[in-house]
Amino acid sequence: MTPEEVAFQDRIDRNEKIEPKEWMPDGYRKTLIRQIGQHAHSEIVGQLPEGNWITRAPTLERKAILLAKVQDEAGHGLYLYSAAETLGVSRDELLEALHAGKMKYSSIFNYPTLTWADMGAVGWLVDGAAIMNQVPLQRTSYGPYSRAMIRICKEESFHQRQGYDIMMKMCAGTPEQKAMAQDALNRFWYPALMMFGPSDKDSVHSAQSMAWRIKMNTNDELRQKFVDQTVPQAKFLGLTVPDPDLQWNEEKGGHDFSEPDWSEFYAVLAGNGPCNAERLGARVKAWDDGAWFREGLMAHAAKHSGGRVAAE
Amino acid sequence: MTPEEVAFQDRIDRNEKIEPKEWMPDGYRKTLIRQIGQHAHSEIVGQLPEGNWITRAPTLERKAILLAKVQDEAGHGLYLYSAAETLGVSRDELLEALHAGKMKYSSIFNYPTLTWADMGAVGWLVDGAAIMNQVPLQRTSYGPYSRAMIRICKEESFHQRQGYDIMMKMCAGTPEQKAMAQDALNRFWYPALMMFGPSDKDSVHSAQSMAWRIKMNTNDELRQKFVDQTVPQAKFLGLTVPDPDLQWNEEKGGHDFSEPDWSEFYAVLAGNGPCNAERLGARVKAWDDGAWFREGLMAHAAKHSGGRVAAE
Amino acid sequence: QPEFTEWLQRVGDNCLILGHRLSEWCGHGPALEEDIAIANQSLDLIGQCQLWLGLAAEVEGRGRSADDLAYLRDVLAFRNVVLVERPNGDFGQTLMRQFLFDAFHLELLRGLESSTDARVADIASKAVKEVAYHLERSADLVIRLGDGTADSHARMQKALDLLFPYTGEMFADDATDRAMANAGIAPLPSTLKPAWDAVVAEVLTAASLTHPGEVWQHGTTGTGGGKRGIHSEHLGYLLAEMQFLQRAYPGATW
Amino acid sequence: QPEFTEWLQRVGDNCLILGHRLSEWCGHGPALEEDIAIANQSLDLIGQCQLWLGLAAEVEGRGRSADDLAYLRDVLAFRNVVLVERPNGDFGQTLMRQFLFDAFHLELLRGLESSTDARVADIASKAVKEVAYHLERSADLVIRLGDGTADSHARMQKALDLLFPYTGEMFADDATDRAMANAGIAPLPSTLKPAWDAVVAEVLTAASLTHPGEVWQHGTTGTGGGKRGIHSEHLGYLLAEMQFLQRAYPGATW
Repeated sequence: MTPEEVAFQDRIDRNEKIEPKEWMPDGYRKTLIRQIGQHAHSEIVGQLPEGNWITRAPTLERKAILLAKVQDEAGHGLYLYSAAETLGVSRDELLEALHAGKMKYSSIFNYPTLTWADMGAVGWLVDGAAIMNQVPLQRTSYGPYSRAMIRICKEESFHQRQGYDIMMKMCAGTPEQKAMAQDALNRFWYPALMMFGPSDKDSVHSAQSMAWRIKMNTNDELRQKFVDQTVPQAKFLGLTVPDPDLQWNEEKGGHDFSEPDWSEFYAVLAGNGPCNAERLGARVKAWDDGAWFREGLMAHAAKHSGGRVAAE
Repeated sequence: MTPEEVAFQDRIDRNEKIEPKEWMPDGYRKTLIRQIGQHAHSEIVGQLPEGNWITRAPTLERKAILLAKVQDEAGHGLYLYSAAETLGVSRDELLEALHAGKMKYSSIFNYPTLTWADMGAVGWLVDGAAIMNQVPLQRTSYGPYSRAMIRICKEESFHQRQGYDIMMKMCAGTPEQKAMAQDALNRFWYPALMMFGPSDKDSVHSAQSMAWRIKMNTNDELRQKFVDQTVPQAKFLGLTVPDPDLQWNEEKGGHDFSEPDWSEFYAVLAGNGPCNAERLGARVKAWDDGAWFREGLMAHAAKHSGGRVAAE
Repeated sequence: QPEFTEWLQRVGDNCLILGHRLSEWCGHGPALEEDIAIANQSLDLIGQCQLWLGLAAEVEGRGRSADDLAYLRDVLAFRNVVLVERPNGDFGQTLMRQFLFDAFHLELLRGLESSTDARVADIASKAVKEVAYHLERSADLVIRLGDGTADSHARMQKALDLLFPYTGEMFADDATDRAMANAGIAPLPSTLKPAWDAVVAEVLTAASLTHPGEVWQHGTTGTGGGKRGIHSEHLGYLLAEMQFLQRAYPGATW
Repeated sequence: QPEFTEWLQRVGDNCLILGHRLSEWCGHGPALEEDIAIANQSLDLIGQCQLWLGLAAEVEGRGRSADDLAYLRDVLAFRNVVLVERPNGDFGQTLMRQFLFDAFHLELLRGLESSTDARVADIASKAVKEVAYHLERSADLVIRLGDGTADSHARMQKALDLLFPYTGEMFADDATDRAMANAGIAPLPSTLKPAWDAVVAEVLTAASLTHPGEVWQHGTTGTGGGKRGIHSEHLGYLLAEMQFLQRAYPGATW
């Protein structure tokens, strides 16, 4: 390590926040750009599975709640792209990388939402898993990222409660509704467990990120925490977690549970999930279809930049 | 009249059929092309209002019946374009004129189909009015047209019965269904009366067409016949014809009835019906979207015209 | 009373159907900021629809709820103008539809603030602030896109020409409207036209768009028009989607 | 018995959903002849679906009808392969989907002609003639368009690449399939693959299209796949439209 790097690591170890204009190692910057960018992409791609049910929400109130939620996700995307921009990469560059398939988004969004119960399961399990990841990141070393996370976490926990509320209504509803809820849990349980990523005990990459306080916990720690939190919630709903080997382990003070099928994880990551083509296709189409709109606004701003403040 | 014209008119007056290769006056040819072309266009544009309910038909049997009916209309289009082609105009030329707005189709198809009862009303009233026009045309002077009409009339009367059958089911059904049926009659009654065109007592054009046996009855005759046929059918259904002045006139042996709003007729004709833009737009889009398909087939046929019989 | 219910459904259905159309954009907008803004307007409109249809159900007095009206009426019972059920088209068409409606909507709500019915006045004074902002935004975007690139100009002109024939219905008075005006509940729609004309003319000029002039107006003659329940073919599809769960699982709680 | 009902729904739902998709083209085809031909195939498939779902309802013995199965099941209860619910796309995608399915469908029906269940054999021997003609037609068009213009070639290749990952599900055996095979009711799907492979290879060669090779196949691993009721997001929209009247007016006669 160079003296600069040592000093940088000391600041991190003292829990100081790193701010945009300050010196940082190249690797730190690059890792953050990748991580924040992927997170931002996940927010906007994550609009799609839930967006799929906005026009079919069963009541006006549910429609409004879901729409507000999906809108919040777009807002989270905004915060995060802004945080990434402080590291010297523009939103358009990040989007270009997404559209070209060079940057990823969370694989969970490559699963379809097939019934209204999925709106519950996504809120409960997917937002639940996301929060598990994000809460510690409020204390991450990079200032703008940390502040974005603080705003996002507040809203996410609200979303998770809304999701759980949908599940409660479904489970207290008709037999068909209860069956839908169980089916949604069956389909989203393992994909939710996959959200924490494969076990990272042997990953050098993870170790460096943890030293930099970009990653705050191991994937396995978070997964365990998620299972321990979620299992009693499922019980409360009267639903069965689709894992015959799930049981409480008194000794370790947590549940034993089955690993997800990691070959499925890698398949989805490689582009072979049920909805990869549709999700990326929808984003690319929105971008391409909107080109004339963005260009129109820029042209107008350019024409009038003398007289009035540029609009973009 | 030239001697040729006199001889031609004599043949017509003797009820002889005129065949494609035979001499005919230019006006006869032109009028026929316009009339047969418009009729052909009406068949294919007429697919759209009923096509609008194929994917929402209430039972598998109704779906099959409706689909078969709309398919028949495409078939009628084919017969009629073929009949027109014997007069020296190609199907593509006729379609081009349709798409450019230079040729018309029956204005009735510029009204929307809003409920399933409209599938009944269209069959009963629109096909009913069409048959009223077409039955006499089986005896028209131009051979290919007459033969096309004979084939078409057979199917049309079948369609009309199917439409009436839908109305019967609706009228014998729930109060909501009966209300839908009444609403459909309310919306389609006057447009159906308009299908015969304005009174043609003063039209020279009509007189010539009648002399040529291209037009067999006056518009008013056909309209009267339609009303007299339809009113008892409505009564049988328990529906009210939306005309407070409708009543039986013993003296003339027919019903007195209110004229439709001819200003509406001319507005729709001028392109201002509720669906003009949509109907023509749908046809143009189908044609444009299908260009690559037609060109692909032609290119293939050209490549293989040596070895195998051209496919088109 | 039946006229009041009828009229409340007109106001509420406009919000419901336009709000629904806007919600179709969610996740597919041309820029993140637009995605958020459109969702916001959709939310405002759905919120207003809950109030208007809630009041409609209350006035009707048959024990129905706003949700019952939204999810259990079939197409002939809807009372929105055809303009708001027009398909989204490209984003320019969505914005133009929004502008043409917002300009009407704002005038209407301003008029309703002094309604003799306190409940109507209450809802209006809540909604008027939201809608003033909608209009500000849609007018601004129409101007910027009309006066943007040649392409954006052409798209906005096309959108205008396409949608303008559906604006007349908003200002066509009928018996229901007259009953509301006589009771002092609502302004006569035709009285809102001069103010709307002025806003539209001003914005179109700033946008360098050509006013379509006196063109045919759907739903203002004969028996048609969404206010009288005669819609376009698009509404049925919208409802089939929107109402699916309530129709498929009658009586369930969500 | 439950396996038999389940299996009959798979066969019937394939016909229903593909027939429905084809019917969406009616009035919008690229040429009049195509419009008619596609409607014809749609009619054949809907007719077959009535027989298969009718038998499914009979075997189930709960007093339901083919219409009940078509119109009153929600998305999780449908058993068609995901391939047939794929959106129509351009006409090339519709034709490619049709070809890939027809080639499977014909092999299946040939196998079913010697079913130990006489009712199954009866339906199959009626349907096999129709489907032989479907395949003849779709294969011919795939060849002509693949070997047509550069544009038509590119579209067909794109359609093939897009749809091929959904073909594996047709040949994936599961417990239901094995139960049917053991009872002699139906051939094991995987046994139909060699014949399908041969037809596909031959037609793609004649069409000068590139076989996608061993690509990922959806619904063949894990828990997904339409045969097990895990569909794409497209099916829900299709059903909302298709089932609207039966859902909105329960118990009515049409």
